[in-house]
Amino acid sequence: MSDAIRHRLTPLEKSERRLGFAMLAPAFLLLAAVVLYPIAELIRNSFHFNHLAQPWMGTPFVGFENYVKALGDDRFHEAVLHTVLYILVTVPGAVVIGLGLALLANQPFRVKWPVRLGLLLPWALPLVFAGLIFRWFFEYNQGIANAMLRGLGLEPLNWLTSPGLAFFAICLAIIWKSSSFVALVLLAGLQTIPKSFYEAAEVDGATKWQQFREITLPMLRPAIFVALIFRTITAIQTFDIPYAMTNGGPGNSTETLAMYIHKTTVDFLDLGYGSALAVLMFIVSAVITSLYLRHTRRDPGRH
Amino acid sequence: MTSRFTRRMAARLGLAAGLALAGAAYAQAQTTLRIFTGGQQRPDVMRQIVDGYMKANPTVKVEVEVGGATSEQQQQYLNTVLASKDSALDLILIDVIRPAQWAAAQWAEPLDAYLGAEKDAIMARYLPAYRAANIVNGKVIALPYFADAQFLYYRKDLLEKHGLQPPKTWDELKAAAQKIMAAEGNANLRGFETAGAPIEGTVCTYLVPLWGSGEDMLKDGKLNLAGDAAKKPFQLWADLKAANVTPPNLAEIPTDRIRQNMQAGNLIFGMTWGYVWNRLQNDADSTVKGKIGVVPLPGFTADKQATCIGGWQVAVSAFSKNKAEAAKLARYLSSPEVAKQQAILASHLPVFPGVYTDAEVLKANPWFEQALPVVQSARSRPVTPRYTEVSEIMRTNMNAFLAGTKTGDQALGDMTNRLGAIFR
Amino acid sequence: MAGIEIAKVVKAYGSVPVIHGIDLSVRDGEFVVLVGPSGCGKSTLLRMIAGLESVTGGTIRIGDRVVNDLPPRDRDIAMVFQDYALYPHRTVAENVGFGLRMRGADAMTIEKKVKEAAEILQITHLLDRKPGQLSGGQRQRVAMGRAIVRDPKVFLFDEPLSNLDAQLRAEMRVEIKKLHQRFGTTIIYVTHDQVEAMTLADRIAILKAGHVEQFATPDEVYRRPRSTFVARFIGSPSMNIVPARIAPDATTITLDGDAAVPAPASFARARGRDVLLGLRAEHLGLAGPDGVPARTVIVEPLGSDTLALMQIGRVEMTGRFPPAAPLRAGGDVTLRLDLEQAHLFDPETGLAIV
Amino acid sequence: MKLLRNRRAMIILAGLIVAANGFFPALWILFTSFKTEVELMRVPITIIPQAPTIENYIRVFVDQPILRFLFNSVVVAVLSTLLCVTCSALAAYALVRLRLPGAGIILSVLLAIAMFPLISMMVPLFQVMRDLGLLNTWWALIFPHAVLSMPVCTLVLISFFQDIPRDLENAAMIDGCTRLGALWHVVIPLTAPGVFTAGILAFVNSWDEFLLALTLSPRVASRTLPVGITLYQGEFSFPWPIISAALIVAIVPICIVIAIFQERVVSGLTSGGVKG
Repeated sequence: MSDAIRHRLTPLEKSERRLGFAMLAPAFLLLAAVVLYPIAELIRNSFHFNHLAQPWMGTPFVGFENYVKALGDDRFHEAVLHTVLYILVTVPGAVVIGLGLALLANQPFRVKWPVRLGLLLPWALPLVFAGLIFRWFFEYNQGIANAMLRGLGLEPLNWLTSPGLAFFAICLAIIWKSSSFVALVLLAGLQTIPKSFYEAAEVDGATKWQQFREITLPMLRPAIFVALIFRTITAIQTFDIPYAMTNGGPGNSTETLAMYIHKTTVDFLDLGYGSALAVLMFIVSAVITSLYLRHTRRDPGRH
Repeated sequence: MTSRFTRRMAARLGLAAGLALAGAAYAQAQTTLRIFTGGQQRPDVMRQIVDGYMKANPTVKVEVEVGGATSEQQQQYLNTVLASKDSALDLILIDVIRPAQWAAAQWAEPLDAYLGAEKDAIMARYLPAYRAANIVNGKVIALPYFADAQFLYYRKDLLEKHGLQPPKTWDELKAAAQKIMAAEGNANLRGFETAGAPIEGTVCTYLVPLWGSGEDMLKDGKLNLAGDAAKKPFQLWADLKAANVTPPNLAEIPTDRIRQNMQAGNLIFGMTWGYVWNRLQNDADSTVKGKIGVVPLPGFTADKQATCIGGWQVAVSAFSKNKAEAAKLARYLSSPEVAKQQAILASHLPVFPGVYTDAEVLKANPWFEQALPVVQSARSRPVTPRYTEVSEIMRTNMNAFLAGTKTGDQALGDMTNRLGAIFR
Repeated sequence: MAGIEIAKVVKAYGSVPVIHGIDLSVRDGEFVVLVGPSGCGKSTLLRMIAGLESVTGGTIRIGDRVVNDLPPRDRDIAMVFQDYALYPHRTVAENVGFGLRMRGADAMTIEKKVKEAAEILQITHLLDRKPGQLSGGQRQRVAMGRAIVRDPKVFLFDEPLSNLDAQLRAEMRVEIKKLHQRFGTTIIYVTHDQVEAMTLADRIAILKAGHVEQFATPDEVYRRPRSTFVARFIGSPSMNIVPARIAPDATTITLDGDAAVPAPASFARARGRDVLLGLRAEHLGLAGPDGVPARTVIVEPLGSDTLALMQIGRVEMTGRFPPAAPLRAGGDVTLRLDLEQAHLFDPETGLAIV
Repeated sequence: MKLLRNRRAMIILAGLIVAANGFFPALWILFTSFKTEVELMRVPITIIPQAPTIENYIRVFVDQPILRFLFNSVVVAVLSTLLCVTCSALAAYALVRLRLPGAGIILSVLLAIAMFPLISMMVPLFQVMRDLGLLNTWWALIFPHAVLSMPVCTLVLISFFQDIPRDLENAAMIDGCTRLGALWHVVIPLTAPGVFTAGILAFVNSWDEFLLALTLSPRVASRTLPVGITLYQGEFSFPWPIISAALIVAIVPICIVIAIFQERVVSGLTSGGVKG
């Protein structure tokens, strides 16, 4: 009997559901039109040998060979390691800085646009150019970083040609660029927190820090989650900034997974292997994202 | 009142006439060819050239499509278009390092059939390095459009001032640089720069000294980096760095920084491409006008001097729907007349030795006289369908070495390992 | 205007049933209050009438139309929500006029009707404000304005007064009653407050765990509760319900094995049975020496009268006494139990024994 | 009084920090755009241009049809933003409010799309656009750009839609709205900051996008700004002063967009009272 209840949808529910799917339709139609075929191709390619510079080899099916090759590829390992390091540094970095910027920008300014603009400019600057600008800042002779060191009477540093410093410089650029996006999302979140909460806390004698911990942070959780998940996905795909700043150098010491995929497919024309790398990268992203999603689904803290 | 009316009337008539003309041109043009060129290969000059061609061949309409400025961007686009076997492009300007790859990928239509019996005669007219670069496995893959090479740029004024001759060996270069730097006492003045960033030019930073020792990277298609000669480039750059002739940040120097430093008067010797001469000579802000000379790059001994070639070729797309017409246009673009036109309009180095000595060309580019022997001594980077991988291996290892993250032996070892997998 | 016919209505979330077959027939123009403790399904039932919840089984008719599958907008109803649900980005006038606008009324009509409604509710001076600038009572009036302006067949109220303080609540209760008298529209009103239910309703439906316990006039549910549940729920203070036993000859009733009190003749209907005896506070009184001895536990003077908790043998009962009654906590008194007015319930089922 | 003034000062300081963080590279670009290359190469470096020149700006407008690029970028960014926000809002609403079976899976699929590296999809993407006949039209960029931003927009909108009390929509539906009507009349206006945030995200993503623009829309007539700007650079050379000037030209429209929208957003916010 209870089964009968469960499985019968009333016409009203049916029409709600129909409406729901109809509302999802535009998004999925767009996705299907644009990326369905490319993704299918990508996955198909990853199981084939397909090297455009060696067309005489044909495109035979090779099963998991490309994947096996990746597992034994030192350069792939290094690229993964670098990517993970970038994620570990720049994601929390951007969230912390972004949160700071959002809090600062959420003050009752009389003139708001310079602040808004300052918040958005890093993000409005195309990635490649942000990378190039920071490369210039860290340039040995004409860079601001070394100019300051010289001004302090210190020896100039080889920012972009020693692996540790280059990593630092790149992280700085990425954080600068991406904290803007984080700040934007968090600012929007901050503005939905009712003032009355703070007034109540104020009355209760909470310090600013306590208000931040007890009201702002919990209320910001959904926004922080959105920012985190996207910052992580984009961090996994880190490409333009290290590409512009060091092109992966010195050696391959700042090369990321996305850069290696780019090189493999665009420069080396090895579509098969490149596709396998891309699928691996996708799997890693998917795992991380699903962890995020599961974490938030468990989260009872909403409202 | 009337004047406004007549003006409007005239404008209408003009528009009508324009439409009529356009219509007529459309009716006549039976073939449309689209040629792809990078933003930096002077598309404006290309347009002038094809305008001339269209006047002579009224049944052909040629559109010039300008791609991204850098060869990276062009490659990104071209790879996508050609991997999709798209017929949108008929002719494509490609870098001299590409013909082998294009031949292998079957993106370029071999031109032998279109050249017919004249093939050998036509190919014989080019500088030997370009003839070699464009014939892959006996097939003509592309026709040279204009030449380029790395030169040793030097400060004529400073060398003369200190009684020095342009160096023929690396030792002479080092000695000259040290002497001038010591004597000038200018903290900003550097002895020598070459590309050290992980970019294509850095491949030559390894190859030029290798050639300068009399060896080559490949011998009969097999990797030839086992001998002592393979270590020499590393030793050379380590030596120059230790002697303070090269700057500490060599590993971050891209091609154009050499030109900028030279132009600012901060560099005695620079190893870089042909475009630099014009800039040094003609830019309003150049501090070294008339003070620059070019010679071939040094060797370890004077008889082993060698230079990297560059330059651009016209290939016919294998997916073109008008291959015969395209091949005709390619032949035109790769003719001495066009080479001369380019030399005068764009200072592009000709691919025909004879054009260098043409009076009009020399009048526009007096330095071509010095450039000719350099270009004639120029050599090709390894010819292989997987050149991009080869290049990438060489430049990253060279860059790591220059940055000091790998020793010469490590860099050479890694290089040999990975190159070995390609040249099996 | 229209009546509402609810027949065998069932609601389940997944396989969990929350409403098990409710029948309710609301007459045209009637003011019906759904009352019950939280979780009894009263709000769910209201939302099913509104079309905000789907109907798992049974039928709901408004007028002579089965509305089960009609979306809310087609049911010609208006609803006032517990938290008012005013559109914060619109002014009061826009809020009130929104429903008319959505139904394609022209601007003139909207303005006229909004004005009328505002005058009735005395919110004319607020028309240009946004909800954020209003007090709770004002918002309540706006929410009602939004409902009446459309002149719907049925008004639905979902605990509309629960966010207001006691005084405002009493005030608004009167307003709502006035509105009903003025428009005569059928109203279904959900509350958990029995005072609201008693004061407002023509008929009250008392819900318990997904079914209707009793559906009758306030007087009826007060005087003839169908079960201990209803008896306890309606009336303040709650009805005293104590275990008792009626003698086999029905002449006496024994409260929890203790004092035997003479039973009225009507108790014969339960002779010899264990029962639950229900007695409202006002049916306890002070008596002479022949009364039932009791001890005063707590005294609550209310001004108009005084409530006192009495210990009678082993049971406690609350009584309502005149303000001047000589009561003090801990004092001994004798009581008169007006058993003619008492209710008898079956201890097993809790149902009234009639 | 003193406390008040201090508070004012603190607020201004906060604003300055945010502005400085965002502006310093932009200022560097601005200054560089008025320098000559020789000055840029000078050691020690200069910050403020010593001999300002507008030559670079002249070159920007003379060398390339930058106004055309600007126009293309605006059209592509605006249309892809509208498309993206519309699709995302509908999807987000369906996922939040209409108890759909498998909503979690649908959301995951949507997010997964964002995780495929674009670089490795260029060839098939090109083929799709060619087969649709869209190459070198604005649409070749509008559709992929909209897809690119859709996951983030959807997630942002979901987080905002969840905050709207259901009864507001119920009230609207009883007042005569359809679901879509309630979304349009009530939910969207109330989540204006979220919709704006999503819109700005989509707009800037499109405005910055380089790789697709380079490949799918390579002809001058449909080329967008980021690709156009790289045309000022040479095979070897990177003329910072001119490119800086071009970047300034590219950034200004974004600033205008922000300035225009910012008032609207702020007013959307202060009307508030959703939870009050």
